Amino acid sequence: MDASVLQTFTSPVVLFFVLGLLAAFARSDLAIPEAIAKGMSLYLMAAIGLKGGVAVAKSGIDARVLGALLIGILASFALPLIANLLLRTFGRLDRINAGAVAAHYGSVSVVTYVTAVEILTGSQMAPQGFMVAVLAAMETPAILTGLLLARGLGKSSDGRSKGELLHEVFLNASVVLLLGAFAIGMIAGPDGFAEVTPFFEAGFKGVLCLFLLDMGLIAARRIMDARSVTWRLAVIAIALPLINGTLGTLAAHAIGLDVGSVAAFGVLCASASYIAVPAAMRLALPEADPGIYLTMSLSVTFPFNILINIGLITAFASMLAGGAAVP
Amino acid sequence: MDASVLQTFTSPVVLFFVLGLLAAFARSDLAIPEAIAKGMSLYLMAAIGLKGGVAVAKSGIDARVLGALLIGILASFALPLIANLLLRTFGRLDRINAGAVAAHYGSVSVVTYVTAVEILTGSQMAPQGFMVAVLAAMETPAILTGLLLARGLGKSSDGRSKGELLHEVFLNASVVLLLGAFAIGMIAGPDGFAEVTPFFEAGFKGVLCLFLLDMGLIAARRIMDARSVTWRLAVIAIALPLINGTLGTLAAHAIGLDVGSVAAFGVLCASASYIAVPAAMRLALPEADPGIYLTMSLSVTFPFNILINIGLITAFASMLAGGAAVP
Amino acid sequence: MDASVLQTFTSPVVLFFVLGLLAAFARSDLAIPEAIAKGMSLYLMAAIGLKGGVAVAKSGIDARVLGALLIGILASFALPLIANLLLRTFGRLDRINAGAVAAHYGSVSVVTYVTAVEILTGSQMAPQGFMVAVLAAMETPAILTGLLLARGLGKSSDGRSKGELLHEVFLNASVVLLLGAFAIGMIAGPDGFAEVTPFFEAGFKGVLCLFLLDMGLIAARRIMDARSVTWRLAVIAIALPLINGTLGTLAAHAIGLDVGSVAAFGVLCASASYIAVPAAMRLALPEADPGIYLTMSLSVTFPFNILINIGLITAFASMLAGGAAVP
Amino acid sequence: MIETVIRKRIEILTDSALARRVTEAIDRAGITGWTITPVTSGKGRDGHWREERVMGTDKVFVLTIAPQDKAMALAEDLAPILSSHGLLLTMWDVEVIRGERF
Amino acid sequence: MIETVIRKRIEILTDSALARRVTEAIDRAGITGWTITPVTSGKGRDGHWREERVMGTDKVFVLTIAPQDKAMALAEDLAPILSSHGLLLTMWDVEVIRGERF
Amino acid sequence: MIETVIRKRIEILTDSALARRVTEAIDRAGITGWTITPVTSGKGRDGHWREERVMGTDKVFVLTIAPQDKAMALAEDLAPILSSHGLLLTMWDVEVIRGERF
Ligand SMILES: Nc1ncnc2c1ncn2[C@@H]1O[C@H](COP(=O)(O)O)[C@@H](O)[C@H]1O
Ligand SMILES: Nc1ncnc2c1ncn2[C@@H]1O[C@H](COP(=O)(O)O)[C@@H](O)[C@H]1O
Ligand SMILES: Nc1ncnc2c1ncn2[C@@H]1O[C@H](COP(=O)(O)O)[C@@H](O)[C@H]1O
Ligand code: NA
Ligand code: NA
Ligand code: NA
Repeated sequence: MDASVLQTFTSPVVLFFVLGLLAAFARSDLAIPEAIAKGMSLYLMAAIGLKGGVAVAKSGIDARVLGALLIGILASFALPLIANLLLRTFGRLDRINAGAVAAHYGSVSVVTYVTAVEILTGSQMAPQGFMVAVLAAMETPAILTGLLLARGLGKSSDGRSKGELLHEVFLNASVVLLLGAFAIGMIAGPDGFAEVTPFFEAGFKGVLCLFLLDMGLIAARRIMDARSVTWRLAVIAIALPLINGTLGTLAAHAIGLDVGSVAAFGVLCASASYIAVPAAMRLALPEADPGIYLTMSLSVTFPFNILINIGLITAFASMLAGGAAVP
Repeated sequence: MDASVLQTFTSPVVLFFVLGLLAAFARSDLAIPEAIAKGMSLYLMAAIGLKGGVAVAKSGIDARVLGALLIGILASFALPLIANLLLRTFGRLDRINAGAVAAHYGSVSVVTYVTAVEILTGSQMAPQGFMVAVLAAMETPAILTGLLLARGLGKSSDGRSKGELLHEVFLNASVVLLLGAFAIGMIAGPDGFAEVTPFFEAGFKGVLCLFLLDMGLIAARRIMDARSVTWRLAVIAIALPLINGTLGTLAAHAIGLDVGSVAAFGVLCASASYIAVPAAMRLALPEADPGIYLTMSLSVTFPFNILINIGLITAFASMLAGGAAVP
Repeated sequence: MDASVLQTFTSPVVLFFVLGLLAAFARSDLAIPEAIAKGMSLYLMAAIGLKGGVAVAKSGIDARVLGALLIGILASFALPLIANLLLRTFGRLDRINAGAVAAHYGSVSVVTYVTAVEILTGSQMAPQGFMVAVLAAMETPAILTGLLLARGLGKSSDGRSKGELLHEVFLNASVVLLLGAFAIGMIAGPDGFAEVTPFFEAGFKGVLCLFLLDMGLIAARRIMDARSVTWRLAVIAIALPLINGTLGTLAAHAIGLDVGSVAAFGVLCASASYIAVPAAMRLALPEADPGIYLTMSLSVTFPFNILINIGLITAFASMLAGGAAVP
Repeated sequence: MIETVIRKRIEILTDSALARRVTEAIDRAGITGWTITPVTSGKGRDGHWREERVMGTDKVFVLTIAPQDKAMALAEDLAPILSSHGLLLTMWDVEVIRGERF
Repeated sequence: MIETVIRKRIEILTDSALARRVTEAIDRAGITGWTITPVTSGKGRDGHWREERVMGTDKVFVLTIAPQDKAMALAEDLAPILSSHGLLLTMWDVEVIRGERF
Repeated sequence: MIETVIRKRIEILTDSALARRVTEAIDRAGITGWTITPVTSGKGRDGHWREERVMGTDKVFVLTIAPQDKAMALAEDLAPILSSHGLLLTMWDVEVIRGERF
């Protein structure tokens, strides 16, 4: 366990995140232009989509892949229920806000996943390529559960039909880009991918460094301005990744995935969305307070996952796999 | 012919363009920040300018190079005449709009050219480096013909002299960057270029992927909002690249270029500008309707060239070269 | 000497700067989006910080490093005094503006340094990695001297305490990013850095090309709009880099640095800040005229250093080192 | 002497995710057009926010020029969701040339 | 009590390719300055457009503060090309401090 | 019929390095919020400038909606530094809905 945790703290990727946190806490004016941040996020999604598609083009689709997709979708639907329960009781949130927050914890964070993959690969436990498809599949189901929890089966507040909303949600930029690049990777295959490798593979880790620098800045600045997040909510924002991560790791182990993919699935369950779901919530539950759900997912859960929980989950997955903790 | 066409559809570059089209038609909110798109376009122009200049530094300038430049400039001056005829008769456009559209079809599209080069290189028919100079030389003459067609020899509507206008047109960003980078490539030569190869060469294809994703999004969105383009104009937007492509291929074959350069010249003639010329038209013919010229060149001709016409022209050039269709 | 100067003029990096100057003087509309320029500048600072940190992780910290840091800090404090004297007498500037300009000439220009490193490396005289730390250390002391010269020990005009101001100045983006990346490089070491090498090392020179293209555009456009810079000030903007460069080269030679680091230190002293210091002056001396200090440092001193002075200083350092001029 | 007419200029600050809700309301009110301009950051009762396009919580200004009656129709239409959606609406009279277009 | 004076604020929406035409007219009218702000997207009779800087059909706002007479001179100067160049001009009265500057 | 109230809309053009000075003044005046929008370029007595974020001399608009008295307090507060810091301040009356928020 210590080894994984240490591994985390000498990775340049994580160190740039820490630099971002420190710079913002020290009130430095360091900032990444938003167009650059958006561009890096598109690049990262295109790159992991492509890589996953190429990997599946090589390995083919089998029962294991379908099993992983299935538990991913189930987890995304079900995990908001746990979150909602905690938020309504211990967290003392009203129905609308609890539903909105719950949706974030059922969905996933692409950057948390990517960081975990980098760390796992550094420990010779690279997860399978199809896990990218699982990632994409887990993005949206949680939004449905969250909406049902917040509002039941009724119409949305501004009289738009659920159908319109679902269209917007399911065709959001990150799902389309992830799955589109995944399909391109499958069609182009290893040969086609070879041509674009220098751009999408060689640059990946460096871009991730700068992107995490920005995430660190944003996460820290947001928590310094935060008003709506009580200590109860902060506790939940730490408890949920622990609970969801444990459940996810166990489930993936149960269906017989390799240790790297087990850890990756655990991280997916532990992670909370801060891109696709917030945008969907502004549309579907505009009355919910972004000050609550963004601060919880981005400023508490995200750093906790990056700095600590990825290490914990990796160690737990290794343990389940019968091995000792990673070297 | 089928082989070239298939070659087209497994190239990641083209697949990203198709992804952009599909995402926009499905009304996804996927979008590339404009600063990133502009940055990628500058990068692509600097990179092809450099590469062309280095190639000419190696090969030297000979009669073949001058011949290619000459037919390029002639084509750019003359092709708008064909376009104008079709637009005024079959297309039923008024004089101003016909002249504006015609200018686009005499000029060239940098990205169409670059995509063709990638596809040709993939089929072992890389065009010569000096074709980049031809590309740059073809950008602006068509603007003059278009203006003459639209307005005769008179003054522009807001009383500016032609001289001022020409200054703006000939020093537009893409001409300056293409020719500037070309000159730098010639001065720095292969050794100087080696230092910047990782950036300008290795990343090129990947950047082109993301740029074409954006072009797909923009082309599809524009056609969905289009109002001013009739079916007659859409037919012309397909006919012109076929006609101009055929003429260009024949001309380049006649002056004895290699098969790759013949195909590349055909593609240059077939392509329609959607960067330099629209900007010039806003200045010189502000009364012309951008809804017509942008939609035709960007949303009809550009996709037609990328998806179909590059394959056709390549096959035609191979046929002329006496070979069978490409393997 | 001629060899170094020639070396300068065939480097693509410098050629792109010249292209930018020419394009702007010809009134082309070529422009780099500001978000891209900002992104490139962050990238360059992160990359040189990392590289420097890795180099120090390898070499360790010794008396030579501390000596270089010390003369760097002293130079940054002291050089504004020379500048101020010239500006108040020959330059005929008032106290506020003289202090503001002086601060720029005590501080350093990251891009001038980086360009010098590229040119020195091309001549097999790469400076030591710790010089990046010297660069970072020299950014801010000059601001203090400049403020004292302009305003004495009193309060700032809008009643803010010096403490607040110093906080803003010392945590400015470039210092934080340079030193943060330096620390990350030291912690991650050569192994950690290897993972991100393709991004931060391979792309470096290409990004520098595009960044200098932008700097050329901005420098030339600014001088064409300039009104406040007299011929006296222009003379000073050429004299100061010559004087400061000579003093810096001698000092670095005196403490026994290698020839590459001696030249690099000379360039640091010769260079004038146009990022950190102007931002600090807007805060601390808003009455000073940016038309003076930006035009002097960015449009006169910066091009003079890039095109001529780096070559001169390199030749001088080689001479001091007892060698002939560089081959 | 050119002639100007008086129109209302309405500016609505909204989350960009909700901008389409606003422009649809403008279209419904029969107004001829609208223009969207970017917003960098702001502070309200919810605390400070910054450019957060990555997170979909960034904001934009939607502005539209309309005759008095259509402007009022638009304001009526948006009024119920102003609070729930956190919109900020201001309007004032402006002179326009070519008034027949609006 | 600070003193304010009344000036006209004029905002002109224009293609960025044509912005120099507008700022030259402002200079011609003897107005002391102008400021350009970005525009993201819009809809008019020509249909919807988006950020299209790549294609040179993007737009910007040019705004300028001027005394009544110079503002009118500017409007007169621009009137003939408003329609042909697709400009949109609005103006209204504002209070400014340091009025002697405008 | 919805009800609107009259408020002052104040727009201040400032160097972005100085924006925090302005927003702190707004907070001091007890105004509920502010919004910052980007500026691309401009021309004043100092000559033309462009997007110069790299150099920290770029500008932004800070805009705030406030009741008359607070708006005046803000203007008084900023008046002494308007010239020295090169700020440009304009204000005018606007109608707002949900006026109790401002
Ligand atoms: N009523 C309006 N209110 C605000 N902006 C408008 C309005 N009508 C047109 N525009 C803007 O002006 C541009 C050109 O309009 P048009 O000339 O009607 O195509 C549009 O893209 C909008 O950005
Ligand atoms: N009359 C004006 N109208 C609009 N903006 C102005 C005006 N005068 C100055 N500005 C803006 O204020 C900035 C500083 O002006 P100045 O202090 O005169 O150099 C300029 O760069 C413009 O952006
Ligand atoms: N008085 C105000 N003046 C200008 N903008 C405001 C004001 N109050 C709020 N805003 C803007 O409206 C956004 C949301 O405000 P609120 O709904 O109060 O959180 C803020 O982030 C600001 O951008
Ligand atoms: Na989750
Ligand atoms: Na053509
Ligand atoms: Na210096």
